[in-house]
Amino acid sequence: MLTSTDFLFYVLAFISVFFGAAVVIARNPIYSAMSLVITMISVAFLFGALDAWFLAGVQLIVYAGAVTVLFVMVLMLFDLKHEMKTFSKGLLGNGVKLIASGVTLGMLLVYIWSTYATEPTFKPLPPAATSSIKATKDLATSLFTDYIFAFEAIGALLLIIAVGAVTLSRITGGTHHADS
Amino acid sequence: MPILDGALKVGLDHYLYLSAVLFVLGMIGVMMRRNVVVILMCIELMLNAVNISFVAFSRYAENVNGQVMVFFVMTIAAAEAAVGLALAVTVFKKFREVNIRFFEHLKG
Amino acid sequence: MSSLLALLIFVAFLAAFGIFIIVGTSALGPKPEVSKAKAMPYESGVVGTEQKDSRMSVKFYLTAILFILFDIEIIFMYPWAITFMDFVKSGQGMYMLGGMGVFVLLFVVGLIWEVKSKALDWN
Amino acid sequence: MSNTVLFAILLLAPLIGFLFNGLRWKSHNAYLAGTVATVAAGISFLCSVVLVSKLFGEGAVPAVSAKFYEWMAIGGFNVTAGFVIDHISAIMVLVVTGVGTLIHLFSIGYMSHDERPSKYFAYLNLFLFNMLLLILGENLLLMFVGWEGVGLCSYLLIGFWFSDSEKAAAGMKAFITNRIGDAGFLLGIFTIFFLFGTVNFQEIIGRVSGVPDLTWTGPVTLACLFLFIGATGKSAQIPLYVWLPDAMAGPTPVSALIHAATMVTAGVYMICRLNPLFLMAPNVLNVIAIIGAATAVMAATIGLTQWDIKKVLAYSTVSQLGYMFLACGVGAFGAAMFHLMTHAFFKALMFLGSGSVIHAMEGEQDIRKMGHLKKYLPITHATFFIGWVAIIGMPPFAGFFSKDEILWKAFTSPHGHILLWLAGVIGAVCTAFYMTRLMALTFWGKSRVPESVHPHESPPSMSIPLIILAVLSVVGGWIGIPHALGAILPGHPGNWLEHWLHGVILEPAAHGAHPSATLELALMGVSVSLAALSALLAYNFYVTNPERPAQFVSKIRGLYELVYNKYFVDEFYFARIINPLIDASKGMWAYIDVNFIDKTTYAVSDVVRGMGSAAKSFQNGNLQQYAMYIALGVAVTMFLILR
Amino acid sequence: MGKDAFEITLNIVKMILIFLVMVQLVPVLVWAERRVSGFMQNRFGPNRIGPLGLMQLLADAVKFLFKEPFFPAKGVAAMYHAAPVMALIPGALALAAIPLSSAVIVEPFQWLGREFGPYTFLAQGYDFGVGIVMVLGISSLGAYSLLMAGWGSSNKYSLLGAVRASAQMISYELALGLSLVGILMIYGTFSFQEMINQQLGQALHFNALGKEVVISWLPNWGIFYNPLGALIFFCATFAESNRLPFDLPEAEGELVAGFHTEYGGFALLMFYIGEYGHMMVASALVTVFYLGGYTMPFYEITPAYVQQAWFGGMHPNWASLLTGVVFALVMLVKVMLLLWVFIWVRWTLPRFRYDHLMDLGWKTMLPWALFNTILTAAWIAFSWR
Repeated sequence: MLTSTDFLFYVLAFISVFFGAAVVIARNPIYSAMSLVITMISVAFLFGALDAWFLAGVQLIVYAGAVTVLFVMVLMLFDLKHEMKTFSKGLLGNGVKLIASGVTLGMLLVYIWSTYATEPTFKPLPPAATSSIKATKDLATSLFTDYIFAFEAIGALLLIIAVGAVTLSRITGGTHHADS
Repeated sequence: MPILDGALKVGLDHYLYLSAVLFVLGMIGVMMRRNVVVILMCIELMLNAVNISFVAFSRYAENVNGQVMVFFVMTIAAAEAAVGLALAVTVFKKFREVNIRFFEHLKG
Repeated sequence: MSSLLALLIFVAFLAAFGIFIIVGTSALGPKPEVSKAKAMPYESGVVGTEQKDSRMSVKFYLTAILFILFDIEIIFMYPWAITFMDFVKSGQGMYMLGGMGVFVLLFVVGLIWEVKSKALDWN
Repeated sequence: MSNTVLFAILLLAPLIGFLFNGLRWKSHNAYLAGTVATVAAGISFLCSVVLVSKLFGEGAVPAVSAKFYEWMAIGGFNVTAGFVIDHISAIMVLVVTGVGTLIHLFSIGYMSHDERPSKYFAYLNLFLFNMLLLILGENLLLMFVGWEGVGLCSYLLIGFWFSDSEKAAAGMKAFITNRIGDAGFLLGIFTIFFLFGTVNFQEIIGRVSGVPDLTWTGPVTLACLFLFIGATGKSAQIPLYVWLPDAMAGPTPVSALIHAATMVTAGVYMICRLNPLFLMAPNVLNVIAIIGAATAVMAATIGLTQWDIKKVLAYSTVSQLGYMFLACGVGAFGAAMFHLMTHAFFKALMFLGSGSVIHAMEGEQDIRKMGHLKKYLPITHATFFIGWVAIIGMPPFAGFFSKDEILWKAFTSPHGHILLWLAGVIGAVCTAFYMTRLMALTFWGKSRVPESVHPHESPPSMSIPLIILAVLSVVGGWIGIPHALGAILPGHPGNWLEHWLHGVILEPAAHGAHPSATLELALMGVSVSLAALSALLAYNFYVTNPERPAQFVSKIRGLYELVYNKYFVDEFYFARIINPLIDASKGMWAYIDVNFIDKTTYAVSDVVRGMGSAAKSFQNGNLQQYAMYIALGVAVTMFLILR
Repeated sequence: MGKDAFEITLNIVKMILIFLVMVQLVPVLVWAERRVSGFMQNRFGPNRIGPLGLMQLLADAVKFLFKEPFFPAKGVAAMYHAAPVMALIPGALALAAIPLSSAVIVEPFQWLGREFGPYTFLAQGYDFGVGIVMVLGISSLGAYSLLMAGWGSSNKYSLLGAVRASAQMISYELALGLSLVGILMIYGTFSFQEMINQQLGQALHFNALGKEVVISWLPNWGIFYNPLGALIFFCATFAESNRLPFDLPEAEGELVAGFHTEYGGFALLMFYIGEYGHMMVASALVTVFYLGGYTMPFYEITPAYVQQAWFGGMHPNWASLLTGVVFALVMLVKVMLLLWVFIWVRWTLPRFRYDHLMDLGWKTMLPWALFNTILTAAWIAFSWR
């Protein structure tokens, strides 16, 4: 019988696919940004459905709360009147691109169906092994034992990106000639 | 109806279908849209699709590596978005318009 | 799992509540003919030059970028924070401190560079 | 010391000399370079003497050998870098190192004011090293290495004053004709390997089957034929002799060493070394004999008309080599070796003599501008006189014994023939005539020396070798006194050389009665008297009344022109062989190369350029197209994987 | 949600009740603010309608309901109308995640002939394992309502105000996040319930460089472990909810009224609900982290003790219910105290200039929070062998 979790999955899946498509199709980039936010939130809840609560929180904070804010802010920076005109829906007609992605999608779905759907072991969602706090702690310990190098690399990367972004923004010819 | 139940019972494959669909949506977006910011958003979408499959696998395979990977993917995605938008802004400053075509001027 | 369902139901309820109010006020309130002047963007009486989408200064998106980067570094601190006690109790405190020390060092270097390069100054 | 060490020193001394001088090739110090080179040659001479001494005495061992390392091992075919001195190579090694050292000594004086002396001595030492390789090599491949090495050194030394384009051309000519010969020699080695499966001399001789190959296309005949072609190339016989006279462009000691004593005899030595094989190919022996005789006569006649002192000696060398091949052709390999040795002594002597004459005359080589030099060059004249007597074949001297041995074997050997003997005698007569002519025009008669030139005796370092060689020319012949002569001489000296070579050189089966000693003495008498008569005639021609030659020549103008121009052999070669070859290749180039080969290469490059431009359109900077290609790629691969 | 219909319905009712508490508390706060500011400025504040002017709130509510639904000419309709709804959601969601009192444990009982099994009702809307991370995530969504309002009303100033407000919000979110790390290290967990249990029932005890220190007269609250963290966290929440020292974006004097210039009627009220909601969430978080949540400072009073000692006689279900009420009151008192501080600060501190505001966020609070984290880390590493 359709349990609450299944119903939940289908609702969230529908939301994320619907608003995912909206991101691609929306004429006004601001609308696509907003639909991106909604997709992020639904993906966060999907993580929740998979009992990865800490990741759901992080997704909300990082993606929904920071990255998309940046997108919206940058979009507000550009005057979108011009953007609207160059909307590239016209290019949608470009058949090859569609065919390629269609074939890929078809292949992916068939592949997944052939390997996982028929696999009984993956069918029912196994019960959550540990409490979500315990799961988060396992995540943290493994982050600091197995992936310590990656962790340090990420630190260095973020530093570099920070420096890079600032210097990039410093390039002359600012938006307002006054404050360039 | 057992088949329907079977199909409807949410298993790992349902998550993979979802991630596949989102991924392809992102891919189409990247190819179709001409606005750089929208392209970056579609890339974020694709990365999210990957995250879903990561978490789904880690959930069904009962190990935590998948989630750590998602962690890293997120940071990379954020860094990429930051730099991408910085570039988009620089292009915008020069050309008053953020169209993917203007990156062609970077062509050697 | 059930708490997620509860959350979703709650969100639905909130959205419904909000929409109900918005629709309610627009339904209840009087709807006089809106004069052109009234519909103009309110600029405390001064009739400003019509430049709707004035372009923002670079500073804002720069803050947003830096926010993302430092936010991620803080997010990385959370898992460290909650397992720090266990590591200390199990005797590996120094290792954890060291690992995180390097990370925080990079964080501080980034911050100092930001401050020094006057990226955060709002002139 | 053990054989290996001795062999090593023997071989390496000249090599080290070459390296020392070679690395200091810019230095102008002739004495240092000369002494080092001579010492190196001397060391190798001493080692060879010590090694050869082991073949004598009570502990006599048939051959002394040393193996250094495994050179080649390919399947069944394995070649070791090993060296051996047996009875034949003992003679050769002593001759080569002995005469070589003397000539090195002589060169010090001769090359003292040349601007590149150490380069000259380096080449000389390298030549000596290669010659030793050729002689001592225990298998055909090592011999071939030496063979090529000496060819190279002769090219380098002939063209030593390469600034003079004519001398450089002479070097090229020598090298190319040698190469043609070497090709034949190489084919010979291949056929031998095909036949016997080995290139080692001992093994070849061991595997030679007793039955002679009478056909013209049998493997043994072919092998011997090819080897003979190689020999003609190296030892300047009829078809490939043209390079030797032009080789006189090199410094005189070089001509003495290489083009008289050592290198040119390599062909004879090789044939004698493989004499059992050649005996199995009677047809080839006949060919050798005929060519030998023809060369002897032809070269001798040309010698009559030459005015350059070195050219005369060069043609005399060609004719003497003709004699040696005649001896081989009739199966008298022992006589060939004997003549080889004696010829080395007196021919080297005469070349060095001519060297000192030229040195005295400050480079003048035309005998018409010489005359009455015995007054100015007493020692050179005395030694030259001994050489002259030896080459004519007067009894007590070396030339008589070795040449008569050949004539006697030509007459009596089963492979011999009366006509061959007759050719030999004619050759001897002409030799006597032109040698006397040479002696007369240079040393006797009235002096035609121009005033600006005042000849002076050469320094001791040049005259000592002359004296030694003169002594050798006298003594050299006594080791091979024929039995017939030995019987009547007091003390009955036996034919030591025959006994010495008996073990190694096989006498052809003498069918029919053993020829009588008196016949031998009679023939000896005939040839000696004829030679003496022609010498007197020449003396009369050029000393008593100098104008007779002119009258004689006017009578036979046509014949004289023919002989003087060396029967137009060079011109014939150019006209019939070299120029047609060049024209043919030009034609080939114009037709095949331009049309077919160039066209195809251009076609290929055009195709590639076409494909390149087609692919160029992919990189047009449109990022989204790139994304599309990636998507397309993913789709295709997924399709392929999952199909 | 629960195993059977009864539990589910009760849970849903509980959630709605919590939301209504928030919505009702807002007018009380507005009233309190006007009264308190009045007394501070030596005047009365609203006291005409109803006793002490309480009815004033109801009157305002009704007035707002009947205001004219205004929509700016070139505004973006979807954004304009979605903004107020979006303002409401984060505050409510966050509040529902915070435990307001001890859990009510219900043994199986008979009612209307049906057997009802054992339940445990948490005194909070829903319980994620990772409490604080989820709350932070949801509160970070607040920036969107500002941006949507700014963009939707297509007014130059409101857009500028919105962007400024969101820039300020995200900058202080950094300090907010970082200041928590200190206390999280000590508790070692994300879920609020465990934090509160750690602060329950003992005197303040900690290990200073190997020596066990017990201060009997102080309750084992978080604020004594991490005072600097608490201060930074509290200030950052001011900025998060755009409360006074940091309310430059919608300050009347500066940019007309910031992002909600074009709004009127109940939409404006919803923004206020959102703002006060954030305040409540902030003060609830502070109480949970640093002031011991719903526990009483006298350490021997634990929910089990109260249930046993005070309401021993009654039926255990009712006893646990009443303990829940008692502790809910304790929580309410603490939250009210902090809210009072919010209001008090609003009418005392002058407004920051924008660049000072941002400098404060980036160049002082963030470094101090970092310092606090490092300090706590070192203290734990070296003392807690």
